[in-house]
Amino acid sequence: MPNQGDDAGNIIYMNAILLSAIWGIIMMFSGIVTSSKTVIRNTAIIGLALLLIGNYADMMGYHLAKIEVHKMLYFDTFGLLGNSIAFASTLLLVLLSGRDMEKVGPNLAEYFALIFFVLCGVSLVTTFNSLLMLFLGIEIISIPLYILTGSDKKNLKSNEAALKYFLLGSFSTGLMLLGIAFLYGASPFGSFAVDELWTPKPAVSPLLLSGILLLLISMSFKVSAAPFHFWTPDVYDGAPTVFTSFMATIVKVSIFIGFIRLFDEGFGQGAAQWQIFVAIITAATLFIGNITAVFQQSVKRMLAYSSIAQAGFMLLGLLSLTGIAKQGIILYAAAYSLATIGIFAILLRMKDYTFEGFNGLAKRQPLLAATCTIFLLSLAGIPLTGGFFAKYYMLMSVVSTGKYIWLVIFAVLCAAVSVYYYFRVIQAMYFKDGDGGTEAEPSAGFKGLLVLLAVLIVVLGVFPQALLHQLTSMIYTW
Amino acid sequence: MPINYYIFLAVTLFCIGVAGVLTRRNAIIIFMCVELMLNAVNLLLVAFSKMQFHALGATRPQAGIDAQIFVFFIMVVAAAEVSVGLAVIVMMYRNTHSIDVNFLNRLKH
Amino acid sequence: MTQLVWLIPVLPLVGFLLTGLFRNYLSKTLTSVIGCGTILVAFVLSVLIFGEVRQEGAQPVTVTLFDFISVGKLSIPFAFLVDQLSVLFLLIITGVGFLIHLYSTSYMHEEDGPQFARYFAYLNLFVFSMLLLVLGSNFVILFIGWEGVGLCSYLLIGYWFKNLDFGNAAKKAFIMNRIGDLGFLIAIFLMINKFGSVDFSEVFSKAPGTTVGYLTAITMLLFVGATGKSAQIPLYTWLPDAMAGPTPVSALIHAATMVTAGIYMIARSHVLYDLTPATQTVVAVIGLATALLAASIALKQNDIKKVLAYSTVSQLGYMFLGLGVGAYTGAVFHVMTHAFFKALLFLGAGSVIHAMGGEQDMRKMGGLGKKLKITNITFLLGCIAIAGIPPFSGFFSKDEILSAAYGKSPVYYAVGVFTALLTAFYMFRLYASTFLGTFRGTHDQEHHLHESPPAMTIPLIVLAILAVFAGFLGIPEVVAPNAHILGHYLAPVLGEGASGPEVAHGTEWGLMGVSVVLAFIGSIWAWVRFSRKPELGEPTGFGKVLANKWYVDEFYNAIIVRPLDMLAQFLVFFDKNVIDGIVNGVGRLVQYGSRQLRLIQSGQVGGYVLLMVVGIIVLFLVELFIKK
Amino acid sequence: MIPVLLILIPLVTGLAGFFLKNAGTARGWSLLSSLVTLVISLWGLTLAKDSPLLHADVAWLPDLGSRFSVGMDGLSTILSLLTAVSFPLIFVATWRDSYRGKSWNFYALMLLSQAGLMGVFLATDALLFYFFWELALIPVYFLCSQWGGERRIAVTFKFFIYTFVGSLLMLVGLLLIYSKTPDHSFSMKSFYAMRSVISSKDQVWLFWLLFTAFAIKMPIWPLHTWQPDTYEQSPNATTMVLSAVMVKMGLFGVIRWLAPVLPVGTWAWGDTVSGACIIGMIYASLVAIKQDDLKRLIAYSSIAHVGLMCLAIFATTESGMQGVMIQMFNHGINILGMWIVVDLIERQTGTRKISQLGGLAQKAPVLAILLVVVALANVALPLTNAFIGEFLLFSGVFTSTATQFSVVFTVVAGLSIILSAVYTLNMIQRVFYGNTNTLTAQVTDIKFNEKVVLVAIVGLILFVGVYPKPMLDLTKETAEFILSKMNYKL
Repeated sequence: MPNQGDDAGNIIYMNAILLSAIWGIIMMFSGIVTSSKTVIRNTAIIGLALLLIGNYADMMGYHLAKIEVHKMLYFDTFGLLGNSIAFASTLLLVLLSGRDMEKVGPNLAEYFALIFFVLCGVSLVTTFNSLLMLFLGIEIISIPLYILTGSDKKNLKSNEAALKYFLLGSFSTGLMLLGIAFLYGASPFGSFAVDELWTPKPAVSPLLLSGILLLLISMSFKVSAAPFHFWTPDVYDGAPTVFTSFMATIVKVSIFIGFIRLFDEGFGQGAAQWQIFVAIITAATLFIGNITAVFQQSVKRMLAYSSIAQAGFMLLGLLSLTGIAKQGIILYAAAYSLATIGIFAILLRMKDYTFEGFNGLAKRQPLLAATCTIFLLSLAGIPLTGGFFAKYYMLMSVVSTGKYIWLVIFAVLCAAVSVYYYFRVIQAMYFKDGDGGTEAEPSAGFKGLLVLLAVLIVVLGVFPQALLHQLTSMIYTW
Repeated sequence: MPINYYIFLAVTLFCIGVAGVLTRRNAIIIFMCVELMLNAVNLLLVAFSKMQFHALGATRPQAGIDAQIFVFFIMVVAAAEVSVGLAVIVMMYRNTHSIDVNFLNRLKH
Repeated sequence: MTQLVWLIPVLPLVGFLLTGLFRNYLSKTLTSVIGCGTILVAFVLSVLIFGEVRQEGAQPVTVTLFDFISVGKLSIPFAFLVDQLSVLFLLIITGVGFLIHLYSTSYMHEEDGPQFARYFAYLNLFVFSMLLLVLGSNFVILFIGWEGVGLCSYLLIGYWFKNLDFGNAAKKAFIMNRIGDLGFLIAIFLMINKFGSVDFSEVFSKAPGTTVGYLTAITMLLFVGATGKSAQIPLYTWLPDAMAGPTPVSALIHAATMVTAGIYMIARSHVLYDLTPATQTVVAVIGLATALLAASIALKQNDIKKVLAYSTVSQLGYMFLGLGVGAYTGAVFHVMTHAFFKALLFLGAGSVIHAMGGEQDMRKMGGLGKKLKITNITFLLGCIAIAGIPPFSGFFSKDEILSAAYGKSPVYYAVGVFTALLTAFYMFRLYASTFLGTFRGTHDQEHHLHESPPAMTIPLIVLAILAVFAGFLGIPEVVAPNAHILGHYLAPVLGEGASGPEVAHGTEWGLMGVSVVLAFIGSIWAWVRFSRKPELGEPTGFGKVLANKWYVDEFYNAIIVRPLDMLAQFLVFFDKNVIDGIVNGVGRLVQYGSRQLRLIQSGQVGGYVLLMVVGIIVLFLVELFIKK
Repeated sequence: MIPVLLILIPLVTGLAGFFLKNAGTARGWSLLSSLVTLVISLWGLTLAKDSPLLHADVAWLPDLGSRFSVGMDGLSTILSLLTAVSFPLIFVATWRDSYRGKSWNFYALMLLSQAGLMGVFLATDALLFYFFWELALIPVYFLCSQWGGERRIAVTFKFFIYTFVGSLLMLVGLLLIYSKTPDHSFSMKSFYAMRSVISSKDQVWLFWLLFTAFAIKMPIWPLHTWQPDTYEQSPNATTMVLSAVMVKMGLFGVIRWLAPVLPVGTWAWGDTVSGACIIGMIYASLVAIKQDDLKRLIAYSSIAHVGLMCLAIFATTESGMQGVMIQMFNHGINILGMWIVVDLIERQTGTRKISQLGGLAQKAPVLAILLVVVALANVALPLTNAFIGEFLLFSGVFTSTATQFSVVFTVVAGLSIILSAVYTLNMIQRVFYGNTNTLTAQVTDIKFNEKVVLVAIVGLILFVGVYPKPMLDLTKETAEFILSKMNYKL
């Protein structure tokens, strides 16, 4: 159990939750007050900045309000760091691709409002301490996402994606609830508190185990782990690209943080009981994600599959649940989000999303190509990029447990496969001649941000502990 | 009446829901089946809440309360989902004049 | 003085560098001066050192230049060994070498400046390597020279590189030498493994304590090396082809010096061979067989140089016979005399070819004796010497070997003496059809005939003198007691018993008689027969087999070259299709899997839910099984 | 200090090189940079073995037990020297080559790859080693696929993925070893202490995780098929880097990070690997005989030579080990010479097909002579550097006690000496001898810069061949040290 122990119950670090909820409402009304997209976008940016600051203030110990939550929520650096990564990524996303949201449809304000609500859910999921909160968080994330997915109303693909996402999503919610119910039934203290779920009894009741399994399944669904990933390619493909980027990065990684929380604090002691299932799911995810991505023709869809593959790698962290694994997840979240956001931002500039669309980009837009290359290298896990250390931590965490070496080897082989589809983009950009199609010349600010992203990734790739420093200090005290 | 009966009942209901989702093609009916699943869970939770109260009530008078609270939350969330879901379905219907999920196959492979 | 021995190899090296690097700037005269001068000085030095080592009780001196290779316990210095044996070879190499350089200055005069310089550069380089070979104080330095001379022979055979056949001949020579060298190399490793050293003195001192089997392996492998370098069965076929090189080269490398390296090496390591009778037998038999085979082939050759080449192979066979029966002195003696008369013969042939304007086919010659007087006489002397007619040098050396062979086994003697008959026969066939009879060449060739310039004739004369009188260095015991100067001289190195098994005096007289008689018969028969009607037509029957060299080349082609070629061809295919095919196959497999796997992404919600439920069920089943 | 410079100079100058935007400047810039590197590494040679300047150790990833620690012992010195020597030679030799598009990027990437190579050879920390191992690969990938032949993209991609698979497995191997280290450190010291910690059973399978990567890099039969294609398709300058320096990474890896760390595993698989090496030697030599493309021919010959070196490593004898160390240098120099000649020929005649060439010796006598020397070094003729190397290698294999097949190995491997003579002489003859044809008629002899390079190379060849003492002294200690760690009798 975390060491802030007692006061964690009473003094509550919920700036982020409050701010995001409030700002969501503000954004909704901003649509009525003004019609200037710039104003709206800037309001959102300010909101995100505030969110980031507020969350940081939490970590520093300054709080807007002190509210008693009866251990329903629990705030530790792990979760808060997760928050700040999510918020920072969102900020970058909006800064990079804010203008592209305008293209999706008329109701810009509502999009931002929904994004803020999602962030509210995110901050619940990263800091929940009760299954109730987990459930609410997940739902608060999911429901707005259904809408965002379908936000391109005239586009049939968008509609289809929304409907699929909605049906499958609610289905998985059902599974999750059943699991929660089982756990509650099995709980010796009759509570939903995560840290009171596990029974120290020698014989694990089937009720408990099925509960765990159902939760595992539904969470796997949310992080699009095979064989519960089917919604992912279609939804990511159909949704407006901006929101795909949002879903693929912020939402996914924060749910992952919740995932880890749940299984570490809830069932950590009984890991031996369920690790095998995680191993199976991991292997399946790595395999399906990587192999299927190879043959894709559209970069956007390829990225969807690649996000599945990356989830497979993150699951390795869930498998081992060591301190290293937690650092790794944080690092992975950062590296993966940064890279993916960058790529999507560049993808948004493209006229067609096929690999051919990238042909000869290096000649037309050297800077875009160069940064895109760095992002891809990071995703592929080449040294000197954050992606390498992200994968490194994951592998390390499993290796250090000494079990599931076969899975590690399988994982690296899959990583080798992943090089295949990531480098197809690089080849297209550098070694193939384009049809001379020209993209709109990106603004200086856009370029600057891309460079910033690239630099961040490289920094993570050389000094990963710059980010993890404060985390490591406490992870080991657990 | 032992708790297992309730569990069986709930699970059966739940499975019926799942079966419905599996077999039906009409989006709305599928969604109703999902609702059935949720309600099965509600039932189970209520049953468990009583169970826990009998088990621990002596020491903790409010034992089992939170399960019932949970049920309310589930209902609320379900309502929210309904609103959004129906909206999505309607939008779909506007564009395709059909709510048969088997026509949803523009996105594949 | 002995300490300055390093100058002897260094001088030719300097010559090589000068003529090689500045070949575009040096005039031909200057090149000749450098080329010959360095060798001459080296010769003088050798003579001086000879003066020191020939005194009674002169100890072998080791001159260490620097530490070459030292790894772990193994230490190989770059050192020279000066003793009677090496100095004798110094004299032969530098002496004969100088004469041939001199000869070349005029023989190669048609070449333009740079090519001329290149020729002398190679020649000097060869002398350098050869000196290294004989001076080395351990097997590695010996090996360095060993491969060095191989290289030079490669370069000189292919000297006229525009002609691809010459190139092929050069390549053949190098590769066949390489085969032998591999044996040599492995022998060296065996020594390192056992003695932890490759130094002559150390190896020889430790040898007696070693098992015979191990020593046999070493000696056999050394002999394999020798067969390559000294053109013995089975690796002799390169030498006749090597005649593609300029004639002086054939004289120097492929008659006088390089090909005798094998004999030097075995004589040098006679200690080992004395300990391994099995190897000795092999050496003797191989030598004998080679002598006979080569002599038989020589009978039917029409190319003047080819005849000499095969006779060289045959004579080398004699030397190995000598080594095999323990007559080390005799072998070395024969090396020396052979160096003289065979160089003489080659240079004479060169003079003939020169006169004939490059023509080498004896059938187009004849009656040259009238025009080329000096060449004629010297060549005749050479023939007599090689035929083994007393008191010419060839007689003494060959006879020493033969008598020793008899001591070992009369069969050896019989075959040997028969070969001697053949030798006399084909040599005089050569002489007769070249210098006697009437001219058979074209008219303008006849018009063009002339005696060679002094630069070429002087060496002929000098060599002729040597060929005639060198024999008196080794007068047999029976003729005059203790008159074997060479034997005494070499005794410190080769030991007293180095003249092979003793034979009763009476028998020895008899043996001599037989060989002399046979030599005369062969010579006169050939003289009479071919001076009147030389054979011009195509040979038939058995003669055809001989003319085609027993089809040995064809045989090698069939059993080694072609199979290897086919194997290589197959491996290329294998590499491309099987090994690389597997690698690419993995890639294709992934792509194929991808193409199939993405089909489960059917786009149907129902399908998705079904698959998810299946997944769930599977997981629950796993749980059940885990329970058990 | 010095090692850091050796890595930083190419790295920084390389990164700067991207912004030069001018071919000429970039060329000069890269040459300058590489010369500075060379000077520094020579300076390093002059220092005493225990000089503090030869080591550097900075905190890098404390929680991961990895430090930025680099150092120069005999092995690293000789290989960093090879790297430092090769690059200026390459730049000078290919001075006249022109590269399409943004050619300054070409030079920048070359420098980056040099930085990576330096890092690989100098790192004394396993994670750092892996880091540079990958870094050396990336620039080469771009070099080849950007400026290579017509099949470049596919071929280079294959090469990249092939090697990447290997290095990922190596990463897992390193991680496993690291996780067993008591002090949780990647440092060479703690890795070398593992030989007694890791059980023999584990060593036996751990061996392959690491060795696969090295074997692919060397390459060892049957993992070699990427090499001929890549050499053939890469731009000449890159091919030089690949074959002169990069293949040494594999051998280096085995000597530095495999054999001393997992001696039992190394010993247990010694015969298997040696067998593969020997098959590879004969196989590659035979295939080389049949090649018509000069680059492919040299590629296969390189496979044969590397096979011999690998063989000697597993012989675990002193002469073998020292032989490998100096032969790595020699082979680098010699093959560099070969490539330079090929580059010349290709630039002048526009073809690499042996069948289309001929008679060059008449047109370019100087080139012919220099090539012959290099080629003779390639067949390990005495008084050339390769003879020293191969002599030591063979005697090392022959006297090996690690295997009972030492004699067989030596003899069979020895056949490759003969075969190498065959294909080398074939090549010389068909390219340089004979008469000129339309292609080779207007060939001119080599220019000043090429002459300088080739003379330098020939000089090195002969110097090392005649007086190898300095090299041997340099590698002696390290070889003994490694062998002491490789003592498999725990």
